Amino acid sequence: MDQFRLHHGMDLLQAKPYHSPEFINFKCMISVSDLTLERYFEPVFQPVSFSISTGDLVLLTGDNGCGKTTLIRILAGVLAPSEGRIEWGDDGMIYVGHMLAVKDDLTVTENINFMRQFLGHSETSTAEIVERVGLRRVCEQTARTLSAGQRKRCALARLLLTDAKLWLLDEPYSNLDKHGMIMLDGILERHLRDGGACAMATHGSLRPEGFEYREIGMVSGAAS
Amino acid sequence: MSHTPFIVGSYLIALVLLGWCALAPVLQSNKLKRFILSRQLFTEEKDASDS
Amino acid sequence: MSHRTGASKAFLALVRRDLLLAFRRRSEMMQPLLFLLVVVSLFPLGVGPSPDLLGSIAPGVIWIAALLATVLSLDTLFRSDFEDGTLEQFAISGHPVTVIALAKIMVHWLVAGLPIVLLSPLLALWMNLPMDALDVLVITLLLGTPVLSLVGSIGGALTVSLKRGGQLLSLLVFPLYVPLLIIAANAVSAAVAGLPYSGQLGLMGAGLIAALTLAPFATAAALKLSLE
Amino acid sequence: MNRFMLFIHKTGSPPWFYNFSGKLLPWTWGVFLVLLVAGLYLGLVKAPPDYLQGESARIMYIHVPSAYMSMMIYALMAVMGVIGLVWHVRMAEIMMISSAPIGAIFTAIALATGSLWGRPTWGTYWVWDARLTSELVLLFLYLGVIGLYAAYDEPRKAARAAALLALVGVVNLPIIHYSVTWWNTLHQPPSLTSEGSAIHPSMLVPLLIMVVAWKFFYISNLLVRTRLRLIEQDQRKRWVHHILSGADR
Repeated sequence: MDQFRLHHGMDLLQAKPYHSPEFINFKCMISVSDLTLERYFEPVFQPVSFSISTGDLVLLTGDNGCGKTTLIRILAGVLAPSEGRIEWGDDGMIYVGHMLAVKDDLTVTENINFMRQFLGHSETSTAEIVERVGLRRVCEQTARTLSAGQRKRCALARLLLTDAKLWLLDEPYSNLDKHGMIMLDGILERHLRDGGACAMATHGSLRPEGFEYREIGMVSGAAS
Repeated sequence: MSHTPFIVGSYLIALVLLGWCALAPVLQSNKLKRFILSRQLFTEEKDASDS
Repeated sequence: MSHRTGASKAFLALVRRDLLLAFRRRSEMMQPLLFLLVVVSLFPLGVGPSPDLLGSIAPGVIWIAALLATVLSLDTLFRSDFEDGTLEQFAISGHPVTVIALAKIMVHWLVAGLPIVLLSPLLALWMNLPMDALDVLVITLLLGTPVLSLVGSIGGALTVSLKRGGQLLSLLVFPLYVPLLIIAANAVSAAVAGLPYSGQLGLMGAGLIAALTLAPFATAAALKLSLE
Repeated sequence: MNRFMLFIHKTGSPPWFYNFSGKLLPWTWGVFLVLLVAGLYLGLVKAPPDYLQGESARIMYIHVPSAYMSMMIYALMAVMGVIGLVWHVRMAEIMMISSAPIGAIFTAIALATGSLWGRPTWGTYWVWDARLTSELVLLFLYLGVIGLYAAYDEPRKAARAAALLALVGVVNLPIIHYSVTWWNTLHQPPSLTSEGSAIHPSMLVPLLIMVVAWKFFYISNLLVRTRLRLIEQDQRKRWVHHILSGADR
């Protein structure tokens, strides 16, 4: 299990902006130092320190039970860490986790329309978003009748709804078919190019293709 | 109607409840300590036999 | 947090969505009301149909039935949103969780509290409550059912992450309902006896305002806790 | 950090608290026993029977302190809960949840002795008297807090949920008490055993002694239960092994 390779200091030197020539405001969106969480008085994962800035794609890797999902939920602000410090930038965050937040009784369009009014505003119309995530054929069906992959796409549609700069994704590629993965690569690539950043928890082979990314290996707490 | 049974009864109930309230944690902590010590010895023997 | 719309727009969007969800599951929405009718109709079977006996216990019975019906529907207040992750999205959305809690409570009152008020004339008829006291009964229910939802939502939020939170919820919430039940039932029986009841109604109004201002904060704290 | 703050900071560390309370316990139990014997002797033997109710008033020396303790412990529980909720002080959380069963037991004693006291004076074991009814509601409040703590499996989260419920409960406690008292005056003439009547000093002294004795019982039992939870929660930590292998108290 490779310990995380980049120390806080080195990380700033290495973080070269994404391949687009220059960024107006290269700023740090989230910075984390010696972060850990105790559950049943045992650390869930070894303390981690890193920071995510404009254009970064950070992969949180590690085998099951090493606290990837817990860390992502801490970054999203749902969980409070037991030790360590975390600072958020002022631009927004959006989180897509295992629980997809898609209501079974609403149709795809209703789900997206509700999230639009609730989370933020975006110029792209709902029809266009539905088209981008490839749910046009089923957009009037209630979410209960959708497959797992389609429900994941409906949840990922949330990413296009707001101009939040930091994406927190927990194993986004799971349940997606080939086209789904290509679609996700596309919107991720466009997001990073527009000065966004993304922290992604992933395990095994389901990773973004052809992206520069920094990897943070997570070690479960009990391994100490 | 003499009141003594009620007086004795209420003091008895108070005694029993307070006694149980005081005793329960002591018994439980002894049981817990024995369990921790036994597990501790078990792990020590295992480490000794492993190394 | 994320660039977001105003809290009031989110409040209205949430209320509209929840009302839509409630009407999509009308059968589930009807259950507490049927339960109310069943509970009240059991009393004449239990204590005998003599009109004056029923009339004397009518205020208490109707109010206790309203209490039980509200508690029955409290468990589903946050549970469906908790289980499919929408509650998590609300907490991250940057909108104050109190606003979200208030929206859920308002929808719960519209769906579960208001119908109790609308059904109360039928209940009064069954329990042979004198008709001149009906208006006081409706007023007390109008003032009281929001408090049932507000205070009950604290218990609902505390037990939302528990698998079998339902039974525990009633144990948590009933002691908190004791003052409301005492004052409301007494107001109606005072009206039946022709005594002045304005004091009791004043107290209930004060209780409603207190619950409206304090309960959402406790519910928000409980929701944030349950999400961890 | 001045000495006082240092002391407060040290109470936070489990091993220090375990040893400190260990040294304290014999003293608190000792004082409790001395006060108990003194109170019982004065109350049961020396004090004259009540002119109105005769001998049965002697139950007062158990009923009144227990009722007082049940209210005081709930208020203390809410205070510890706030400290635990706001500053995440683990020790406050543990002491809060450890005092809940003690409070529930005092409430049960108050209810039992109250109903036994009622039999000779009112002729029935249970009368919906204002005090007994609010004690009963208080018992449900306690059971709610204990039940909620038991329902959560992660101890820190359970303590904070129970603290929140205790806080909501303590806000409602006076409202419940006054509404029950007001309700009682509507339906019944004021009961005989109202404490308002001036108590003869020879009966007041044992009463006060018993109240202080119950306080020391609460403190000692709270320390015992807190130490138990500390060991239970930190059983994998080194300081527990060190203490247990050292086989002291």
